Amino acid sequence: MSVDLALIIAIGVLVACGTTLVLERSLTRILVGFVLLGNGVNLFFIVASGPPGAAPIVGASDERMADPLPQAMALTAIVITLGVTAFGLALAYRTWQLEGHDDVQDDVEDALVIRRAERDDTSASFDEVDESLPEEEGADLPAVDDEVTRENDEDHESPDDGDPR
Amino acid sequence: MRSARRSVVFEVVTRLVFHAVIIYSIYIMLVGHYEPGGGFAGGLIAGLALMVRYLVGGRKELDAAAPVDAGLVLGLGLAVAALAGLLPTLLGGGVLQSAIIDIPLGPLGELHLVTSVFFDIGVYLVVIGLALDVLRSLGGGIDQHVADEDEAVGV
Amino acid sequence: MNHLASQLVLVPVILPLLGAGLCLAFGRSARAQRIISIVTLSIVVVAAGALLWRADQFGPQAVNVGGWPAELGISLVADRLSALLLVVSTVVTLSVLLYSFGQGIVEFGRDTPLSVFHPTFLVLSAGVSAAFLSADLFNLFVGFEILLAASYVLITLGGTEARVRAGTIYVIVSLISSVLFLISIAAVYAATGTVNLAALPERIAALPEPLQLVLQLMLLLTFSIKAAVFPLSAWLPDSYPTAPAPVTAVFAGLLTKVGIYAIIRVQTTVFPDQPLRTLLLCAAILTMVVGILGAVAQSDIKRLLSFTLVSHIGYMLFGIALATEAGYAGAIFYVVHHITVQTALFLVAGLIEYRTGTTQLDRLGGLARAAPVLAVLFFVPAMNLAGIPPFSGFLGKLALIQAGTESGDWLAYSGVGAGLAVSLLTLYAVAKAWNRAFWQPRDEHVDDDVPSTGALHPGQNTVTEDKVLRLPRGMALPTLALVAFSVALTVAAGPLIGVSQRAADELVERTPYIDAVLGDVP
Amino acid sequence: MITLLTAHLVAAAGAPALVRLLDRRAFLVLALVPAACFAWLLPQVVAGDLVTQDVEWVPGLGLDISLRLGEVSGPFSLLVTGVGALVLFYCGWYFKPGDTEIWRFSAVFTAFAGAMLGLVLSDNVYLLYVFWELTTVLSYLLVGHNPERRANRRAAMNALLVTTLGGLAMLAGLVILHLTSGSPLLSEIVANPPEATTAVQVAVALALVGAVSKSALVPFHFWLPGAMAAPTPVSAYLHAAAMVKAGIFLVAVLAPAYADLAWWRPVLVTLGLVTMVVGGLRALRQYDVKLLLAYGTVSQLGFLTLIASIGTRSAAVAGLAMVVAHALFKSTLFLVVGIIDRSAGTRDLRDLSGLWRLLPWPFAAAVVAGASMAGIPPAFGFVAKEAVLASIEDLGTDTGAGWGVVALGGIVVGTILTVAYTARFVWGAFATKADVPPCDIMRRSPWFVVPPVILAAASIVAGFAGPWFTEILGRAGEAYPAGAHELELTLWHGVNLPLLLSLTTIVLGIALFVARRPVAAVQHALTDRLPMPDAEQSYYAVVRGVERVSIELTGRVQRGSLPFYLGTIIVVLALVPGSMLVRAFALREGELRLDFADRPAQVVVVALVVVAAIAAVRSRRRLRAVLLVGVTGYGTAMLFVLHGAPDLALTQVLVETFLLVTFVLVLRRLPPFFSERPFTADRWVRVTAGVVVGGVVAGLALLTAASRTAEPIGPRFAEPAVSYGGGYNIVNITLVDIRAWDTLGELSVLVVAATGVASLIHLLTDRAERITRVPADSG
Repeated sequence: MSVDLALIIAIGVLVACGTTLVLERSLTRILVGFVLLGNGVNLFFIVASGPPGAAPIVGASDERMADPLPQAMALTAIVITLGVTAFGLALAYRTWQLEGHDDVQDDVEDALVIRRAERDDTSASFDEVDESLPEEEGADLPAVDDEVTRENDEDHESPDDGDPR
Repeated sequence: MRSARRSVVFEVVTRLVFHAVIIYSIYIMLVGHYEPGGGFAGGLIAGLALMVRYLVGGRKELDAAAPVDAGLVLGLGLAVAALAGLLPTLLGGGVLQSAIIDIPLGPLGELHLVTSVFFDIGVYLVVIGLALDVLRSLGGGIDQHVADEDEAVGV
Repeated sequence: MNHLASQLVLVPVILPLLGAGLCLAFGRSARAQRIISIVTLSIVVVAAGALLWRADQFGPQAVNVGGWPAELGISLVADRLSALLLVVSTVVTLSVLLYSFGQGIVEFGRDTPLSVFHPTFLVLSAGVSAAFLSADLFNLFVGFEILLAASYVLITLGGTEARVRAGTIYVIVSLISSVLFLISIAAVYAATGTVNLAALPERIAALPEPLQLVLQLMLLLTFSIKAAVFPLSAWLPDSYPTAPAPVTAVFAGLLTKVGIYAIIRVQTTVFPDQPLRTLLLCAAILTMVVGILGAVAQSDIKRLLSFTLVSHIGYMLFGIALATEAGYAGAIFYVVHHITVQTALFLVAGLIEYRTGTTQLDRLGGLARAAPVLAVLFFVPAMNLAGIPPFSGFLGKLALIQAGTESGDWLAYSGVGAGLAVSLLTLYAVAKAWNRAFWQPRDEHVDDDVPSTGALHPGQNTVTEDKVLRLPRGMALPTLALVAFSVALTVAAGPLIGVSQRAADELVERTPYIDAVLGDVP
Repeated sequence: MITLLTAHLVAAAGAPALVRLLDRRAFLVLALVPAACFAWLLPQVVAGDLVTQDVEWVPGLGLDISLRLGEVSGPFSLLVTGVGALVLFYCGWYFKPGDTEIWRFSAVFTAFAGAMLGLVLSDNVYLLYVFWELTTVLSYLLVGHNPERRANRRAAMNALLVTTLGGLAMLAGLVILHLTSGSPLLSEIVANPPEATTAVQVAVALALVGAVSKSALVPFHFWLPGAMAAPTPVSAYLHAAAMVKAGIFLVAVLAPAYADLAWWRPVLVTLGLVTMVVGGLRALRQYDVKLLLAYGTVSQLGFLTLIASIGTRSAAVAGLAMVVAHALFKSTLFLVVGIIDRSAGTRDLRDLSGLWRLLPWPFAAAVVAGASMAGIPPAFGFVAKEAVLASIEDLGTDTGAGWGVVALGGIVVGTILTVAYTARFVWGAFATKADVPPCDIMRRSPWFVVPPVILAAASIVAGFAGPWFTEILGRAGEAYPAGAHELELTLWHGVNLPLLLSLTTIVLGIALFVARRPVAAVQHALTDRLPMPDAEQSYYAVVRGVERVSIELTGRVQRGSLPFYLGTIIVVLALVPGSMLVRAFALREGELRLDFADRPAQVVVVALVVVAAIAAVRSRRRLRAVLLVGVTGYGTAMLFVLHGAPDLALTQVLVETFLLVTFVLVLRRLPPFFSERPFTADRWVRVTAGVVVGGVVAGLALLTAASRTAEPIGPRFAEPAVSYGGGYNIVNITLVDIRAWDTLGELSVLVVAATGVASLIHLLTDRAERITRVPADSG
């Protein structure tokens, strides 16, 4: 079927502008972008409905009617967009209320991991290997290490068995 | 909205027009089966009417226009729509199945009733509920926050 | 009676919606809301069970909404796959609801408007069910929107700074994925003139091959964002952990699985030739590996669990990517297992948080001695998640490994290898958490220059010495029930794998589903 | 047999309650479970009955409960239950009364015993794996019994990771074996082994990785000494009868089918020998007598694996005999160490002195068990070792393999070390040392000593019961071709090579012990000069490497930034469907039929929309941006009208107005301008991304709309909308009837969104907080 180039251009521009705005930090801007995207998508549905025609009302006109299904779908999409945009605005307001601006912030926990990566560190829950390993004869072991050796035994009931000698 | 900025004339006019608009919105809802309109359009018109009332007169005016809880309207709307779907099932039809009933009204002709209109009523209610909720929150709620802050700063 | 039985398919969607409406209308009475929610979800669980039985016995159960013939109107179809997922998801939802009551005494009474939670939660449940039952792309979109809208509200419940921040990321990413979904649907309708899943295969096949691929890729992209497939997964671990425990639990259990379900459904029904096998396998392997390495890097239990969630999405995708009957069966079983165990783990994390005030590993310690019940509740599902036999996680892994080995090409073998390695790393990650939170004494000095998040929010999360000694029964019992349910999956694994395999049969065969959608159901 | 396993499970489940009731004496009750199993198994194993049992579990995966009491599993199951019963009995005195941790320990330990029994009885490969991993996890809990110590936690983690790693490799191998042979039953796989294709060889190799890691062979040996962080009864059981024997069991089971693979013997014999020597050398350097024994176990495991892998009839029998001997003497020795620890309060041999006089019965038991370990007659260890030497001597004639000499030489070296560390153990634990004051000891109940004495007595009795063992263990050899000699387990073979070798090792071993100071000096000097690759250090390096990789990778992909995540989506969109779209355009046949400017009104509206959209992007004022978006919305509505969609247009206008007001309601509180941040350098990146996405979507619209061939279903709505839906406005009929299900969903979205808005604004708790932060803002 033939395609209406004007509509295609409108779709392209609306989606492009919407995307550009959505990539911003300010939540209201993102929402503005989202509305633009929504308009672009609705036009896509119009393109999908084929060539223009009369309003799909039976008996209103003798011309060929436009395809009603994409219209119904677009209508549903419009209303859903309305609902979520309203919610998004509430979110923007709340962000402003909490932080004094409406910019979307970066995640703090991720920032911690990134800092660890920059410091060539391991995760916080990783135990670095320490010296509390079973020691072997032959090394000149000071008495302190001797105690470390005994760290390995299971006898937790008598913590004061440090130096029986 | 500070009271000083209210325009009394505008307020009176909106009050007068308000009811007409609401009736028109119901008409739009009911006419949906035949002409452009339906529950969404009707509900949105009613919602916009409420918006105008709020913009003109603030929270109090809104409460006067719709002295109901938004949650109740929303909940009822959803419940009506869901029941409109469920009832036909219990009556032996399919879910959300509609029936066409022609009720003879004697000399007035007959009422051509399509049961899906009940579903449309649910839609209408939900949209109004949404408008109310948005106005109460983003409108009245924020007004309240502003008032609180003024108070706090004033102290 | 038979008429009503045939309408069973509707119950999991319409009943919660009705319940949500009533909850809102009677928002003043917390008690009424509770009763409505419990009754509704309990009926739904029973209905889902009956549906599974019927779908397994008599084939896919279909209803044409409003009595409109198939291609014009909307059909709801529950085949074995849908019904199985319905059963698991509703059981999980019900448990989480009960858990939230238990927590409600503590948290919701103070922090969050209770009248929001119940209706939203019910709508979420309806949305999940609606997505599982849709036989139509646009209807699937609506199902997604229902559950997403509900999830937006739930994830920002209480409106604290952390939740708003995390919720914003979640909301915006989801909005974009919804836009992409709409674009895909418009494109599909533009090219084929229908959105009915059963009518699509034929019409798609008539299109030029590159265009088919474009459409398939668009849909896959959309679903992959929702299912958190690498590289589209990074939003998940940032957003889930901050929500209240029951919310995180139900999100982790269900939401990504709906994405997985959509991938399975669309791949098997609409695009039965698998030209994207290589791409999907690579994505699956990457998701597994990157996800689990993320988990290893974390120092907070909830975040750690969120990363394992991403990683294990890779397992499911692996089964799907293999595109064999065994692969689908493995993926289906894994979905069932994972919904249960991941939810259970998040509930346990909630218990830990309740007990100690934090889920930061470096602030926890000594819980094995201090709270032995909690230790058992954590250990069993944690080992299950790591695929330690005899738990269901092992069985799911085994099914996938067998499927991969049967496929027998090098990419499938790599997938098997990655799956095994990821299993080990999962074990490592949860064992680290166990070591820290349950074994290591709390006062053991930790020498660490990088501050924890706890330090970023002074005053928050401070651990008071054994603030509460007993776990509230209302929270512990539902958790216990869910853990028991996950163990029951092991015991009943024989029949369950059987159903999964029959479900996979049905998917590969395709005709039962398509006939059910298009057939003239009264 | 399933009853036996269930009994263990039930006992484990009931153990905590039992402990609450009886305190530590609960172990005596628990010991009855393995004891009863032993009693049930003994007659059947002696009679050589083949008992099998099958219960369906997950047939879809080939995982069923198939148990088989056969030639190899028989002796193993007796060891598991017999030693298990005695160790549990011993626990009844080992722990202190009122110990608050034993409720957990008792449950885990009983379950561990049950898992071990299940492992040796499993015939199904997956069931084997199930029990295999169960022992791993349970041993993790046992090793971490006292988790307050960092080293203990690490030991537990090492045991868990290393054995699970091996286990997973094994699982992969077992899956391949199952799928290639078509049967999940070990007995059938071994009876009809699948042809040794590459896949099968890889499978066998993978399975062996599992065995090697579980049995703590080089390079995985380091986890075992650490595992002695567990309470002594666990060590006794784990080192003697359970867990580590699992690997040897697996090797013994697979050997009949695969011992003739070209790499099997070289690899396993080498690993066994290296392990034997490394373990022996390390054992010689320990002060802690428990650690000494632990390294001794490593050494012995190398020995056992070696002999189990040989795969000749005589070696199989000798190997089993050695397993039995090892179980008896090693459990005795560990139990004795426990007694020493509990009586003297230390296990350091530099602190122990004169115990032989104070603890005569443990001393006697240790001497007997030590004799068995060192291969001194008449203990059973001697009998078994003679048999091993004889079977390896025969290796050349039985298989023609040239590995006999190497193995024999290695074993001799290993055995010399064994004799030396045995002597060190007995001397260290019991001798009166001149420079150490005699220990004070705490008297313990005589019952405490009973289990080791029974086990030591068994070592002696077994030494004289060679013929009987020959018969029972000999059945396992029947799977192999007969060798050069029929093997016989006996104390006296006459003077032959094995006897001479035995005598040599004993003499040299004692010499090594006597010269322990110079030997230690040499050892120390050598380890300093020759930097040996240290398996444990490599393992830690790997773990740390994983940590580092995970941090680096996560730091890269998990940026925590919303634009980054959206950017990722856009990149994927452009790369995957986008590139395919370009291809689709390139491969398109025929011409695109484009209508352009056929209706001037449309062109004007589109131009308006385009200008408004671009201006909205450029706007820095919030309100202006919103108004401009409103313009695009109204423009879109006009396009709807022009396209024949009045309903859509009506709704669009209303919604747009509604949204505008809503935006304004919120914007009145926000600053009038957007923050500066978006106008920095990466603005062009955003614009580029926008243009790319716009291009992809427009291209998609163009291509899909131009490619339609089938008739759309929408136009078919008209007739039924009137006849069945009862209305004329088809769009509305679609919304409330044909697709009312969608609309119902849409309603719930609205409802939820509305509640969400309310919940974010009308918060209950933050009022106070809000008020306090305002002055700071305004000031």
